[in-house]
Amino acid sequence: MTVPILNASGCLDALTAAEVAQTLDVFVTKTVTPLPREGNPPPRIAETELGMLNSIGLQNPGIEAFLDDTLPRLARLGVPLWVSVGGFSVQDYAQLCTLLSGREEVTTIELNLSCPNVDEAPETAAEIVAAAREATPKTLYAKLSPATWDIAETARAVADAGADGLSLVNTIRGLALAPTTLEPTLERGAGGYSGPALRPIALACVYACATAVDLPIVGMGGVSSGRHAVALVAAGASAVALGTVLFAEPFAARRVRVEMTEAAVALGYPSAAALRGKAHKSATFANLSAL
Amino acid sequence: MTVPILNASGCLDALTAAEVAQTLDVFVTKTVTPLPREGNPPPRIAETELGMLNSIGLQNPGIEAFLDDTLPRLARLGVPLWVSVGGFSVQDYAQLCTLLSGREEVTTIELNLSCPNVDEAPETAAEIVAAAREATPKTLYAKLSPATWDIAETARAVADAGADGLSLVNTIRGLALAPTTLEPTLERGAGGYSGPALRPIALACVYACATAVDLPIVGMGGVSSGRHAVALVAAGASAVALGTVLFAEPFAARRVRVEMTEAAVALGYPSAAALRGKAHKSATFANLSAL
Amino acid sequence: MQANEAIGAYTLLRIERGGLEPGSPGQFFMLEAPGRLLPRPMSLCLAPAGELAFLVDPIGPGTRALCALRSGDAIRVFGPLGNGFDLDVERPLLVAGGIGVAPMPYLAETLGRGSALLGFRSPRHAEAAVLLPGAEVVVEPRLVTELLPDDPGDVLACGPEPMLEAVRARAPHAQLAWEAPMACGYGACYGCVVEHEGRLQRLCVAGPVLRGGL
Amino acid sequence: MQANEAIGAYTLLRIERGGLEPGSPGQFFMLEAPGRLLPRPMSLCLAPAGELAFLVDPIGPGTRALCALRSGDAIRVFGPLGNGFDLDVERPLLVAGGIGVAPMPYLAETLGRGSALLGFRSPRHAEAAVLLPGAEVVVEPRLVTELLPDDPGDVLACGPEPMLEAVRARAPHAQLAWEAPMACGYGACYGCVVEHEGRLQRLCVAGPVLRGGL
Ligand SMILES: Cc1cc2nc3c(=O)[nH]c(=O)nc-3n(C[C@H](O)[C@H](O)[C@H](O)COP(=O)(O)OP(=O)(O)OC[C@H]3O[C@@H](n4cnc5c(N)ncnc54)[C@H](O)[C@@H]3O)c2cc1C
Ligand SMILES: Cc1cc2nc3c(=O)[nH]c(=O)nc-3n(C[C@H](O)[C@H](O)[C@H](O)COP(=O)(O)OP(=O)(O)OC[C@H]3O[C@@H](n4cnc5c(N)ncnc54)[C@H](O)[C@@H]3O)c2cc1C
Ligand SMILES: Cc1cc2nc3c(=O)[nH]c(=O)nc-3n(C[C@H](O)[C@H](O)[C@H](O)COP(=O)(O)O)c2cc1C
Ligand SMILES: Cc1cc2nc3c(=O)[nH]c(=O)nc-3n(C[C@H](O)[C@H](O)[C@H](O)COP(=O)(O)O)c2cc1C
Ligand code: FES
Ligand code: FES
Repeated sequence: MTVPILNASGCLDALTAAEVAQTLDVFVTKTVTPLPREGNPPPRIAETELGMLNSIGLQNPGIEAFLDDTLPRLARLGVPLWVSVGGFSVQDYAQLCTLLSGREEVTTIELNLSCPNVDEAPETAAEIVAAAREATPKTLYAKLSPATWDIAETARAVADAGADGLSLVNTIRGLALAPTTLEPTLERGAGGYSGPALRPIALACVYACATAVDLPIVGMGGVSSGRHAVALVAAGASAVALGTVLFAEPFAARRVRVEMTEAAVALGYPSAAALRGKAHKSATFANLSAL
Repeated sequence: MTVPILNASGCLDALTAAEVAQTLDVFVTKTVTPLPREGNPPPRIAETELGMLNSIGLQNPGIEAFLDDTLPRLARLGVPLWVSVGGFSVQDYAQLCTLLSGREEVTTIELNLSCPNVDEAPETAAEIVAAAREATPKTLYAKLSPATWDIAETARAVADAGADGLSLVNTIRGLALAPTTLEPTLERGAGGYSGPALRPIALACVYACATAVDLPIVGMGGVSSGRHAVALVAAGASAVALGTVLFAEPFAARRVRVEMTEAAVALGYPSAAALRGKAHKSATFANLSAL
Repeated sequence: MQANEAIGAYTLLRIERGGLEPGSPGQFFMLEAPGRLLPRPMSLCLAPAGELAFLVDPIGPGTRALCALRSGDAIRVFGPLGNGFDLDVERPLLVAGGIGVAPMPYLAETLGRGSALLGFRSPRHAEAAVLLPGAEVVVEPRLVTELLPDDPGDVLACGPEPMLEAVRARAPHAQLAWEAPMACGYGACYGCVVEHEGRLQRLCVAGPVLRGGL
Repeated sequence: MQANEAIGAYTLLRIERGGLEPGSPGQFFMLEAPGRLLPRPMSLCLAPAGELAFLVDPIGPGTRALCALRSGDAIRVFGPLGNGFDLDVERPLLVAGGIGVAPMPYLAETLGRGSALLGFRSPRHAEAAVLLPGAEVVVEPRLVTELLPDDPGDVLACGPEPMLEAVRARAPHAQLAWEAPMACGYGACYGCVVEHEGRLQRLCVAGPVLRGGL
């Protein structure tokens, strides 16, 4: 049993970096929406002292071009594929799931319920998951935002609505100002804050959700070493995803995979998977679902 | 016109550090609750790589002892006093506000609507503010959490309910594990994450709320230099509060005050107050309320 | 890191090549900037045997950290990336403004011919012209575009946006090397988009050298 | 920073006194740990003219950063803080385990009399006994509490919690210097609470020296 390493959605394009994608156990696409999107105007990335901000705004070719053109090319990579989908209403999500259902190249659909850079669907996360559940028999992961008072409550609601797993966490809204002009460094103002600063927040979310629901969790947020990955696994994740670190180090997955095992062995466990949930005192934490 | 510097609630006890309190323009008490509280079991503070976690859990003597014993002693410091109050129901907040109304030592009541370390009142922030508004004629600041999808919405709701100002932001939930045991570093598990990592999150909240409502804002979250303070002011704050930095540098307010003016002058403004709101493009941002 | 050498206001960063290919002129590398989260894009300036050399203008925290590197320090380098200049040209004319001079030495060397026009904002910056012997050099207030002949031939240019716009006005078919903030340099982040041919495209994948421009 | 000097497994950090008072034995200072957000509490070990000296056990990132300081480096120091030992005692006996030796040299010097018992976990740690000439020293597996006489007199002790508990069992009126994680050291954060006299109290304000203990 191993701890799979994925990329975080939106942090890798396998078509411009096939070799990088092939270092992963699963490739997750950037979020696809029903219609093509150009995204937000640039500048839409900026470094901060302890993380980065982005306001990409889900630039993507739309589901039609994705199914016709992108997906067949992704399938040739030989890496299991997860497709991240996003929309602006329950209908959008249901439609996307229906269209993806017939495509055997796709193993899992990740519902992006948490992009801080676009308008949100008016429905709750649970309503969207329920509609997606109706629309597809495929494995469904719900990707949640850390920007919520009680993420465990949302986790329970999406579990009840039929989610098969959780992806935790998306970015949280942040802002930086240029030191000389005092204008926001991103054209759009605020953006999604990712990277090292997010790590304790992500860890708290994984820890809380692992207690609340019995679903597999992909943990992410600031992971750049095996020790970070192991912490997420100990908090309850069964897989980890790499986001921002891939920009600085495209082949980081190879290093993190080795370091994760080394860290586990140094702590007296046979593998990283063996320490899953160990941050929890409760003994009821033995029966954990795998990815 | 200057930009007042406050301490962040819970980050200074003026009775054990009168000289430190006297470097501030306003002293804000630790949150007081109706009944005495011992707080959470230790350890309840831990450093992380980019911030700190606390799970104090509102340790305080309760409103009765506070009014009889603490408040008269605080009044002798000669620093304007804000009292932070917290509770577990609308009634708690209303009662606290009623009891404080008669005390002329108190200039402002800060409603702590956002402590991540205790159970939350079941009512919404707006309901609590409305009840507090009924209970007291004193100036009411609502202290909000960054752990919310749309803080501008909450800001509008509390403004409509009668808040006179906003304190932004409280800590956000975070977790760290001890490297060798993989156990949470805090006895309680998760805690409130504060310090440098919080800065872009706080800035985004201030920026969003300044656009949404016409209320004075006390900005806080990771401020440790004049440049950080100036950024909050440019985003829309009319005052700034120092929290975590006071642990490392008790007299930081003196330095930050000087640096704030220096930074403003270097940017071509006569004072820090003069650059309030300058991060906003909109011209409608001219009429800003002062503290 | 082999060595850091000041050239006027800029710094020439010489790095051991290791297993990296130099790529073609106009391509770039992502260089780890010590202490920063994200790497910084740098055009290859020179490719001496066993080395890659970059010319860096210290304008912010990342470039300053690169200029502060010392011999023996190790940094992560990734590349070559993007699309360089099309070298199949008849009458090449190299035009650069400021740090836009960076890709020109390697470009001139690879082409083996062609003349060059360089513009700088100060005499100290203009010292970088030593990297391109024989180039015609102007310093502000004179602008490099003033040197463009009426029939400029095949222009290959790099420099700040206003300069590139001015070049394009005079030479509509010029090959222009643009800049945009980049987090990854290899198509992963969608951060570096520019409007090109009527839509937002990733400069690191579609460029940085574009014909016709933004 | 004046100098850093290894004493067995520990490091003696000597700092220019500047305007700071040394305070009384058992009081502590908050020392900036370079690169860390929060300062670290350290008992004053020695107070040579114009200096403050601290004995540091490098057990984690903050203490390691302190031990890595070099002569000329500047750090922020705040104190003296807390309540030290009550020096109005008849027959003082100093008892320390491990890094608990830190406050003892200054305490012994101030008292001007009394004997001392020290326990360490290894001969290398025991080298710190040079700071307290004449002390009786044991190394694990022997424990310092084994050296306690039947009528120990006025015990003033510092060391790990189990040691302090054992001392208290033998000498219920001992003055014990406890430890807790501290963010501020001056009552601001409420992070350092211990249960004392039946309620959670801030150790930095109520202690670190307590009579009777936790
Ligand atoms: C494909 C490509 C190739 C490049 N090649 C080189 C090269 O060979 N040599 C080199 O020195 N630089 C080159 N650059 C530019 C270089 O990458 C940036 O200057 C660098 O990333 C800035 O990082 P920083 O942290 O120093 O400053 P930042 O903090 O990123 O920027 C500091 C300030 O300067 C502004 N700024 C950013 N870029 C520029 C710029 N180019 N000119 C003026 N102001 C700017 C920012 O808006 C900000 O206000 C290249 C860029 C691209 C996209
Ligand atoms: C009033 C007071 C006075 C002190 N005086 C001294 C002194 O003179 N000299 C000195 O070296 N230390 C002293 N300490 C202890 C010192 O403050 C801590 O060791 C230090 O804060 C640890 O910081 P760190 O970053 O190195 O390790 P951390 O990361 O804080 O801790 C590393 C690991 O060690 C554990 N740990 C923490 N403290 C201790 C400890 N004391 N013993 C064993 N394990 C621990 C932690 O739980 C963690 O697992 C004093 C503490 C207090 C409260
Ligand atoms: C540039 C960028 C683009 C992103 N795009 C998406 C996206 O399209 N869909 C999505 O679900 N998350 C997106 N994310 C969020 C990441 O998948 C991930 O949740 C987040 O960055 C936290 O992980 P990290 O700190 O390792 O980057 C994006 C993040 C970044 C930095
Ligand atoms: C140890 C500690 C205790 C706190 N206690 C309170 C409190 O009682 N009431 C409150 O409203 N906020 C409390 N806070 C939050 C701070 O007031 C402030 O909102 C937060 O720490 C962000 O600012 P900073 O990053 O400058 O610390 C506490 C923060 C810390 C670190
Ligand atoms: S820099 Fe990341 S896509 Fe171009
Ligand atoms: S260390 Fe902050 S209150 Fe004691």
